[in-house]
Amino acid sequence: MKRLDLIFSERELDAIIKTLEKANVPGYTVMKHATGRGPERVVTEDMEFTGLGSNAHVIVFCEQELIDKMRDNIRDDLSYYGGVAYISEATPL
Amino acid sequence: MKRLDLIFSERELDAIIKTLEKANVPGYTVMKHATGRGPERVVTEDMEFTGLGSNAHVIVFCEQELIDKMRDNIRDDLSYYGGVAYISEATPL
Amino acid sequence: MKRLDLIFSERELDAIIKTLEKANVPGYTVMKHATGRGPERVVTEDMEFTGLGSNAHVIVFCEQELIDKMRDNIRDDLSYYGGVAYISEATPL
Amino acid sequence: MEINPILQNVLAPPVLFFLIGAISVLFKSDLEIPAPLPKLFSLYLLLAIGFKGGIEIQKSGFTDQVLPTLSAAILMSLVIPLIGFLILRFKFDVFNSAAIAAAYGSISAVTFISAESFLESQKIAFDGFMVGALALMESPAIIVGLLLVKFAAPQNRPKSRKMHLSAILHESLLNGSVYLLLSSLIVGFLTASSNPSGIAKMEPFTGQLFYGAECFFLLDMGIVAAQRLPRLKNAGSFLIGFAIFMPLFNAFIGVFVARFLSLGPGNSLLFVVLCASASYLAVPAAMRMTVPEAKSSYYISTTLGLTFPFNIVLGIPIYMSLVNTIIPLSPL
Amino acid sequence: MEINPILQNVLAPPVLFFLIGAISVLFKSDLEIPAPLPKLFSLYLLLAIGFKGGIEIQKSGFTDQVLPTLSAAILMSLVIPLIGFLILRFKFDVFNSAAIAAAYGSISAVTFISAESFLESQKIAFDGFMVGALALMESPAIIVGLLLVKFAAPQNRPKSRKMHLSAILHESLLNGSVYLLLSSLIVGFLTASSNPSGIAKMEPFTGQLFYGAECFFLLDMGIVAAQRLPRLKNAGSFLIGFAIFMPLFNAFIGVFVARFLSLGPGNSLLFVVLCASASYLAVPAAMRMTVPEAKSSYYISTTLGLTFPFNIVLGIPIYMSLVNTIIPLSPL
Amino acid sequence: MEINPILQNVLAPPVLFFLIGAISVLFKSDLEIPAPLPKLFSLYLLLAIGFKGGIEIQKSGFTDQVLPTLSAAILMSLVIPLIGFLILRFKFDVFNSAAIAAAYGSISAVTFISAESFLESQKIAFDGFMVGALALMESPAIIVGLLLVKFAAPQNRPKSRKMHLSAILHESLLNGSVYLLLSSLIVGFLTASSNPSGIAKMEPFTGQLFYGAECFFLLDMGIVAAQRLPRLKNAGSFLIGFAIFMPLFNAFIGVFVARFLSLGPGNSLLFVVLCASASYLAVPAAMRMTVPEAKSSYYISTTLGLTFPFNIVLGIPIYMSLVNTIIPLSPL
Ligand SMILES: Nc1ncnc2c1ncn2[C@@H]1O[C@H](COP(=O)(O)O)[C@@H](O)[C@H]1O
Ligand SMILES: Nc1ncnc2c1ncn2[C@@H]1O[C@H](COP(=O)(O)O)[C@@H](O)[C@H]1O
Ligand SMILES: Nc1ncnc2c1ncn2[C@@H]1O[C@H](COP(=O)(O)O)[C@@H](O)[C@H]1O
Ligand code: NA
Ligand code: NA
Ligand code: NA
Repeated sequence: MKRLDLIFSERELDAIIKTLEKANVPGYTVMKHATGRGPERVVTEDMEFTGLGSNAHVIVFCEQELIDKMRDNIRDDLSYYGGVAYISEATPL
Repeated sequence: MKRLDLIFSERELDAIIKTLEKANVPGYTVMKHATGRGPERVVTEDMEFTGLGSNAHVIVFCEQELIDKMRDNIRDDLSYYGGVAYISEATPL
Repeated sequence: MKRLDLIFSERELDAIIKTLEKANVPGYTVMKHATGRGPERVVTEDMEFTGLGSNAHVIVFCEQELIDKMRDNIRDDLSYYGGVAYISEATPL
Repeated sequence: MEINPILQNVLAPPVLFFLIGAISVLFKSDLEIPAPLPKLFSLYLLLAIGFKGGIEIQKSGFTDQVLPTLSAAILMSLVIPLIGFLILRFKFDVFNSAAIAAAYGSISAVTFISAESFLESQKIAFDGFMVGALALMESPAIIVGLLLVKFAAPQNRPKSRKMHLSAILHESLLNGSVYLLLSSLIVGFLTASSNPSGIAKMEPFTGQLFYGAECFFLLDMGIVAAQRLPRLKNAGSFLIGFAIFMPLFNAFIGVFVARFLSLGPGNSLLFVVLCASASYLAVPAAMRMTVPEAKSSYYISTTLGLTFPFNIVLGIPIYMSLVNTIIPLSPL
Repeated sequence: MEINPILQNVLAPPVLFFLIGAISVLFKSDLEIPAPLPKLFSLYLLLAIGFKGGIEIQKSGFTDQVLPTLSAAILMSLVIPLIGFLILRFKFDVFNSAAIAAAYGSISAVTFISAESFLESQKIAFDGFMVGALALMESPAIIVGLLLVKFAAPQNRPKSRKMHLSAILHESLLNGSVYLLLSSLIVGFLTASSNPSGIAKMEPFTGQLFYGAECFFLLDMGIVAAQRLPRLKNAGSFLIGFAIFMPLFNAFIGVFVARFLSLGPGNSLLFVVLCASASYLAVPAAMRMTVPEAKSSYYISTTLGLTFPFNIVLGIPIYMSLVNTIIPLSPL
Repeated sequence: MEINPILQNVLAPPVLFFLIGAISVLFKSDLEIPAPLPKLFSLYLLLAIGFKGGIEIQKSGFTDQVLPTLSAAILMSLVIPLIGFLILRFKFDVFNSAAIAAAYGSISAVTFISAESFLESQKIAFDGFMVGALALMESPAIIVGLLLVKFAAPQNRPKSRKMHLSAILHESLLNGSVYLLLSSLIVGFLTASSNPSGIAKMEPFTGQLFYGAECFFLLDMGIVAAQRLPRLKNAGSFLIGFAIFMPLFNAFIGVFVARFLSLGPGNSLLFVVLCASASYLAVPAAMRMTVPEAKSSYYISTTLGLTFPFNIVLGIPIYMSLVNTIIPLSPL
């Protein structure tokens, strides 16, 4: 089993969830209000009230094959506003 | 060292923390206000003000043997409202 | 590629970010409002309005060598108020 | 039924803000009221409703009408879930039927205050003790719902904990929103009886601010309702029909009870609205806690996505017409 | 220009609270207004401005001045971004130039209400319909900005989605803050025309509370501005100069347009302030959504970190002097 | 001491809401006021207290009583931590003793406003300049606490950073809550002296709303206190005793100082309450930052879990009796 961590602008959240749903992931978890810095952009808390939007952190536990299926779409989504996606190993309890 | 990720309804938080404390985990971290979807349920932000409760994400860094000790109790807690639990490897810095 | 998870008092956030920036990490993500318990202290939600400060959870995806570079500084930061730091494996999508 | 009262209702600020919220979702605006702001307004409204209600009850004292009305209110919140349960069992299992039925037996405080605003704009009098009916109708439906599960459900609920009477009472009386409303009511009552100067000092917060805060909250409710509505499609047309039929049906029973109690038109409307409204705070929270077998999206999407908007926008003026038609009829 | 009006402006509570916020950052105080509280105040201010504006417009009706003023306002918000774009292109690519220019063509509602407060404290009259100008000036600049990108940008934007006219209109009209302001304006208008008793009931929330909420919000804006300002250093001195020059330049054009329209001193100041202020809500949100190639830290740090504080603290009294100097001149 | 004032105090809305909050925890209700709403009310109260206090100070001017009273207030906040430190050292190390002692030398603004509400309900006059004493008593105790650590602690604090005087002053004066109170006081003062029309415009926000917001905040404080209380058990009975004994002891000293200063009964009560109350905002935040060796659960649980509720519910009327007994005695 894999764990997929996605961090990106919350304004892209609907698109990412659509991608996840299309791949039939068994589930996902969304945590909003994340801030941070990437190679290009700084995301700060004041971007919440201005409507620029802070980051969302999405966790997906799923099989590798699902990740392979989604890879291109997710990369596409993330190439627009930026964001990162990492995979690690996870075992169900 | 292991990392245990638990995601479940915040209404179950007290029960889960009791389980963790009973197993004498060295510590744990709680992040609330998570939303998401699992095999059966969708958890949305409006469930916060209605009192239905959104999800909590709990992270525990501990030894494998502690996880083995807690396994049954956690599964029990999660079987009620649902939720997921995953283990991965982690090394202290 | 590695994933570094740091959990510590948000009052230490500026110091930690300075450490990260000095090591030239490619990026980092900050999630505030985490609560929890460690070996010594309990961090609860009411510590937010009192100004004591709750915890921040910082995630950094970077190479092992950067982590080695930061190790001492981070340990130093965390030795003051406490906090935990764990490393795990991660592969870019 | 004239079109006029409906239009008049729709043109009141609270309803307009509700519609603005709903339309923003329809048009995919990114207008958003982030958590926990809706909780702030929800807590505030419960506190203010309770506090003002407690003052009113202390002021008006226990008139002849109070006891019969409150008793009838409790009775309605016991009977409605039973009827609802029987209807819902045609399509749903015991768990879902009980949970949805309980929601319709209980009440929505915001629907109630919308009805009060409507009466005020129509200059129709009503009594402060009706808030007592509101407070008393929250819990009994929860108890009925949980008893239905306890006795009608298969003996062996694999995923569930045992449900003791104490747990049932706990969920129905100590649920956050029930507790805040009831205890604020007691605070209001005590303040009015022993500390009347406190009333004036609270007035700007609980009184003057109320209407605006109601509007702000309804803006959010419009957003929430419009986001919830599409999810009802998955629940099927039976449940969609139920979410419209049930309030109308309950209103119909309610208006005859109101007439039997000889309530004036204002109190009658409030009584009818209490019967017709469905809970999206206390009951769902209690059901999620105790009946995990029921799908929360069923009971929350029906009440929040359909019944609530229906009552706010169309229901209240419709019920007013009903009251104006039935109440003045020659005695039974 | 006398020093007096500047000092008087600085000594008003909203500006003082703004300065307190900024100073707290300077002195590294840990004073913090955590999210989403700034959003609460921002939503509240937009709702209240819109609602009160709608009432004023309904009350004043469409006088002779209304149509020319509103038309001129729209015109300014179309022209300013074009000028800004030409200036910015000396240093920046199409994407950044268009995004920054659009921000300066649009408006800042809080700068506008600060100007209103200033006029009130100076006992200078102004008309309610100017809120209409505020509302109408939010969107056109967004449209201009996006059209500039559409037509001036390299045909092949690798990282970007196609930008249809519908997307442009969506972003400019259904952006959360534009939508809330416009729709609250409509609610205010409808309330005033068909439900005047609703005005009094909203007054404590949208009226009496307004000034205090403005102060609280400005406290946060002071913090935000002072945190943003240092990041402007990375953007270079050209942009820093632009953030001060552009509002002055726009004010200068604005005051002559106001004179041409024969606006009184109050309306003139508001018109000038609309021209001089830059958007940190609607435009940045829309640009982030549609022009990811532009660096958000450029357009948000200039408007929030420099132009906004400049206008609030120094700009408004400077523009007042400008108005007092130019408007009374013998006719052109 | 009659029971009457205690009961009267308990029956005031703020105290009743505090008790409601505490009882909700006792009965395991799921009533919750999620973060950052408590922060909103806490910020609001500090801003409003400061602003109104600044106006009062400007209005009353510097009478004969002002200087001696303010000096005595500062003196008390320097002496109390020293006494507290000596007592606590019987059981605790230097770090914990200094941190807890500092909390008791400083003040709780909400306890102060509860005392003001109590005086108003008893129709006893007091002076606006007492807010100056409140503001001046926040910081000195922090300085004393940090100096105690600097000089009494083992030279070699392994886990700690060096503590320079500048850091001590920074923590004591630029701590978020100290800074907001002080600067709002200055804003109030400046507004009253140079912009009196601003007072009326702020009044609905900082004045009329205050009492209700206080109630809402106390509802949350009741929840927090009741959640904190059980954790005091781990701290041992010495600390529990200290949390009740120390306010009574400080009140006792305070009332004699008040008498020496010839303060009237209203000002005397406020002075006594400042001495008796303990800080749960400024001091804990500063100590957490600079003395990580001290257990935050000690100093925050005593002040928030026991001393604060004790003062709010029982302390204030007890101190009033004390004042009524001691102050009128024939001169010393
Ligand atoms: N190396 C990294 N480690 C952790 N988070 C990152 C990293 N790089 C980017 N992020 C997160 O992803 C967001 C978008 O990054 P970017 O693509 O650079 O705009 C940032 O705001 C961070 O929250
Ligand atoms: N595969 C998954 N990956 C990430 N989060 C999940 C997954 N499945 C469930 N969750 C989370 O666990 C919560 C409870 O799931 P459930 O047990 O289906 O009710 C969901 O709301 C999600 O937040
Ligand atoms: N074993 C652990 N697993 C997860 N989180 C931990 C653990 N130990 C400590 N923490 C987090 O780190 C914070 C600081 O811990 P401490 O250093 O004990 O004060 C705690 O409040 C927890 O949020
Ligand atoms: Na009902
Ligand atoms: Na402009
Ligand atoms: Na004290």
